[in-house]
Amino acid sequence: MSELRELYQEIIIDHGRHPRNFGFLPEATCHQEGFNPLCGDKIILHLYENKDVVEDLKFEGSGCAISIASASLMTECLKGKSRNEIEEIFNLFHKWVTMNDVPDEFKEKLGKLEVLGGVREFPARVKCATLAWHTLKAALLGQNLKLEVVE
Amino acid sequence: MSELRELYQEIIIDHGRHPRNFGFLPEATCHQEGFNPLCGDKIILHLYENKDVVEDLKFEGSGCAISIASASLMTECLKGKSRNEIEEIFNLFHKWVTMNDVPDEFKEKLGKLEVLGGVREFPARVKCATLAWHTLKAALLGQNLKLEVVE
Amino acid sequence: MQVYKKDFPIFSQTIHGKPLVYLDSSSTSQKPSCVIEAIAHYYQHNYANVHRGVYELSERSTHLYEKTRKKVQWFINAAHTHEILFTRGTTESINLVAQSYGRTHFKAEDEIILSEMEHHSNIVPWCMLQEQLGIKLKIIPVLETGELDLLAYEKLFSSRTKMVAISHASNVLGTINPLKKIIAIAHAAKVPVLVDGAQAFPHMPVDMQLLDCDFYTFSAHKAYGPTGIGILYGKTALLEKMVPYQGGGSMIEKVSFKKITYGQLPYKFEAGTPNMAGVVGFYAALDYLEKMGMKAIVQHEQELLAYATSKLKAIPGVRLLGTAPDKVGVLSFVLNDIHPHDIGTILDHEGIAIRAGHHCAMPLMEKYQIPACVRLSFGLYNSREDVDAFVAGMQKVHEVFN
Amino acid sequence: MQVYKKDFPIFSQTIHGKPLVYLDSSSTSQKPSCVIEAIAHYYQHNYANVHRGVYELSERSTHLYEKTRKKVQWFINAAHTHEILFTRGTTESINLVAQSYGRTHFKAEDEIILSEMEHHSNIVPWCMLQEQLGIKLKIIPVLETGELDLLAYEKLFSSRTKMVAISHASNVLGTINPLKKIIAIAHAAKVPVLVDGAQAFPHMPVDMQLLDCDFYTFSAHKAYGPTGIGILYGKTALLEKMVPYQGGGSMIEKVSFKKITYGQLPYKFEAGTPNMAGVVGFYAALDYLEKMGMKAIVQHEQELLAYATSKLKAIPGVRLLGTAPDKVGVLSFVLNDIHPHDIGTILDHEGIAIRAGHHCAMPLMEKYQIPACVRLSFGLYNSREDVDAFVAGMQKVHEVFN
Ligand SMILES: Cc1ncc(COP(=O)(O)O)c(C=O)c1O
Ligand SMILES: Cc1ncc(COP(=O)(O)O)c(C=O)c1O
Repeated sequence: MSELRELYQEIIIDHGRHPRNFGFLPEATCHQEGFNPLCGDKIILHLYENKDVVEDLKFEGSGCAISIASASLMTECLKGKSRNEIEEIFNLFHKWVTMNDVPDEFKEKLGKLEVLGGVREFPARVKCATLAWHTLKAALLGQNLKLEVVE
Repeated sequence: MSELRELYQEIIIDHGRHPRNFGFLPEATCHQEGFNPLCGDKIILHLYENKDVVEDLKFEGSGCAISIASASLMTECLKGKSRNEIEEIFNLFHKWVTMNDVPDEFKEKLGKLEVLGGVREFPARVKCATLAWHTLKAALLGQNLKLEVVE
Repeated sequence: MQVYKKDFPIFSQTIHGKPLVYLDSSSTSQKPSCVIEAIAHYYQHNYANVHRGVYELSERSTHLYEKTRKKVQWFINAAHTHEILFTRGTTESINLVAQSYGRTHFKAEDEIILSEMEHHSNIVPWCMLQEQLGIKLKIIPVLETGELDLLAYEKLFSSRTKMVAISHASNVLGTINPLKKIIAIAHAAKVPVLVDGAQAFPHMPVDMQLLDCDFYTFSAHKAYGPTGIGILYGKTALLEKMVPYQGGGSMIEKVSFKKITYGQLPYKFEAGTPNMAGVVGFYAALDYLEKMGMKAIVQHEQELLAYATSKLKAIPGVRLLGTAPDKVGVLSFVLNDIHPHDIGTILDHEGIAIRAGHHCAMPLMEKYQIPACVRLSFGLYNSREDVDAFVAGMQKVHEVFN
Repeated sequence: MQVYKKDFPIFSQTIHGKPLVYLDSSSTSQKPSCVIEAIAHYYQHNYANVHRGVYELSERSTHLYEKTRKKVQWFINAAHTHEILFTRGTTESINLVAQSYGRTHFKAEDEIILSEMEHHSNIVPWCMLQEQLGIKLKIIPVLETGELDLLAYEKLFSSRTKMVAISHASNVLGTINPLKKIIAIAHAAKVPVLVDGAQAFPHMPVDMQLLDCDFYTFSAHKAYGPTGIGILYGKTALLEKMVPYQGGGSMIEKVSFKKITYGQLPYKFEAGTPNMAGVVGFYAALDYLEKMGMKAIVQHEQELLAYATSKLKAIPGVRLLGTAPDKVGVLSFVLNDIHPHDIGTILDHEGIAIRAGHHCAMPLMEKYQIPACVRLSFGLYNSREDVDAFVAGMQKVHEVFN
């Protein structure tokens, strides 16, 4: 049961049940929807950007514990970050959840987000962990289009 | 080579090369086309019927030695026969070329047509041997429609 | 019945160290050895293209291919072998009818009756006609129990109704629809009926003469047969009036650039080289079903369904979707605030394969106001032990989330 | 090269007491053991539905399925994996393009350029559009040698030309068409090109970047792979603008009765449960081709072609159809007044499988004013001994008919 415990860590179950930054953001400069048509998970991201800094972000949607916790942790962690910082974290995070043998320093840089590394052993769930992140990327690229994530 | 010799008896090769009653019949009361779309064999049957008796019949078309010989032998054998007689011969012939263990008396009744029994061992060629016959049947049933034979 | 499992090689493995418990047969069924061997044997000994060669291998191939058609005819009691068409699966069969029958028989404002419980395969092809031709869809609502609202159904008919397309059994609710009644009502209004039998075929006797539907379709891969093969049954009179769906080899009579004349049934609808190995393998599956006996299969699966239903109901927080009295072995549910995917992952870790998601039935999810649900579904190889393993797995779910 | 035969179990049998000499690979190819075993292994160990399950077997299945897509991409050097669509075969691929691209991009009086040497699969789908939309077909004539008349081709273009659909190699004449030139001419007129590669794929390197065609299609069953699987390659820009061909599961994003939004490439074009075992088996075939090496295969088949051509020409009364300098291993001929079917039957009796008929190319038969012809065609398992057996068989034909 250890891999499973690794995946469903307490903090994930907590964020999955009680997502932070959940809700609408009236002053948002961008709204982006992300959807996984294979499982129906859906995230709507609202973000308020000011001079390349994401000053606030919130999300709505429905999905499994992993995708909701990932969105919740992401919003917590990226609030107040600049585009450059976000890009770096995005890349770190993506490697962290998809690749084995990532250097230990990643862990430090990722902080709380580190708990999502458990999906590595569950390839079918990686797309849950990354849905919010791909949605964010689409938002920042200003595509503002319907985004489907099917890894 | 014996089955093959049984199939390609001299009389079949002869009729295949020099079909009897080949050509158009201006006074025909019925023209019927038969076609095998899988191999492209085609028979057009012209027949002159008078009071239920097929007084004359001719055919045109192209096909393998078996289908042409069968058409040729059929025209020879049925000329002057009544509908009832033709039906009997049709049924005998069909059994003769498709079934094993047909009684010996069939052979006598079929006369020259007997040589076509060799196709029995060549299921793929049965439709060649019966193309003219099915065309005839369609003609007599007065359907006068396009006929495809795919057994 | 436990002995069935031995016929299916997939069960000789463990998943995450646990014996495989496969509870996703509605999605696709596992294959008995005889099917796997029939495919291999065909390729090893009798393989060639069908309908076209004058040589021995091609004759054998053609014989095996057409023998399956006869067997299907016998199995579903169709009147003629030429009423049995080979397609890729249920999805293609329904698209074929929608396009080939629909495009010539429907016009703008015509109406098609579907139900709220249809699988996307029996929704999207009609929606595409909605866009292409401007037809309208009328939807039979589903009652809270998962049964169709037949009173509402009768009221959907109008002079513009041109087709009823309805599933024999629901892939989410399990409900077996009262087809005889549904078809009689449609026929009284002179409307033909297409039945999506994907969830019915290997789980109950299916008889075209008894049902009297106009089209019936199912997939071999859900019936212990190979992938890439489905059946479309159609009544001769309707099939003859339909234009071909795809053009190519073997479906033609004569071809020139100016004019094509099409071949006879069933070839008119089988363009190109067919999935011959799939057809040959399906014969073995039908043979297997015949040997096991439809009556025994139904009894076994119904017993399992009853057992699993009582067990599932006893789990706290479970909300069962679909409680019709007449069901196939399909059980869908949601559990408190725990998402179906999380349940799926935890059960998988116990070697238990169930499906989590919308099950290609989004309108039904909408109706029940849920984004997804968990589904377990039975094949003839399942046993009470599988249900017990599932119940134990649900206990793990509980542990992880509490 | 003789050793190849050992990889193909079908050759361990005799036909009518003679060793099997299979000379009908253009129609369909035999399968190496590795392909047959890959299919069996998949069903025995890794079988489940793709794209949908959260459980182990479904993940493995999805992995094997998508791995094949990548392998095909690599094999034909496509720019993206999502440009590789799985279909039932060449016939379905062409129908897909005709309907899905054609119906939205063509209108009455628009023109499509085909050639006189096309297989029915690349004629009938366009003829169906002729009837449905009122488009016109323009035909590139074939010269006496079996080559396309390229001068005539250039003159067929007009401002209404909307597509060129042309075979890479002819299934009757063997001619390899000068695609680079044909495509350049079409592209200069801003006309997209569909290539029917059914006879080319396993017999020569096929490179999408070099060819720069817009659509390319072939069948797995002609390339040592399973039945019921084909590939449609399409450039992203074109595929994205196309409407789905069939509707059903997995090709959608969201479904309600009012509105459907479709999924991304390639899933948009893969409705319903695919022929997963076919896809998995095709991987093994590609692997086998890779191991044998395309260069060695081409060399072997070209040597055989040269050998067989000289032998065939030496037979009195033989008229060879197709004498282009650049050919695949396909040889068609007629013999005096002896009908191809009779030749086929006699050769079969010697264990030799050749094809006799119109080869789904009636317009070409028309051109040569023959009702049918005999064709022999090579796979990598053929040898000089096979050709010798064929020549000896032709001697028997002579004996029977003289
Ligand atoms: C040139 C050509 N195109 C298309 C086809 C059709 O292929 P399939 O029957 O696999 O769809 C063939 C095969 O006979 C062919 O030779
Ligand atoms: C009720 C129903 N209809 C249609 C289908 C589609 O079948 P296939 O994917 O084999 O085409 C399914 C299978 O998921 C189904 O359950």
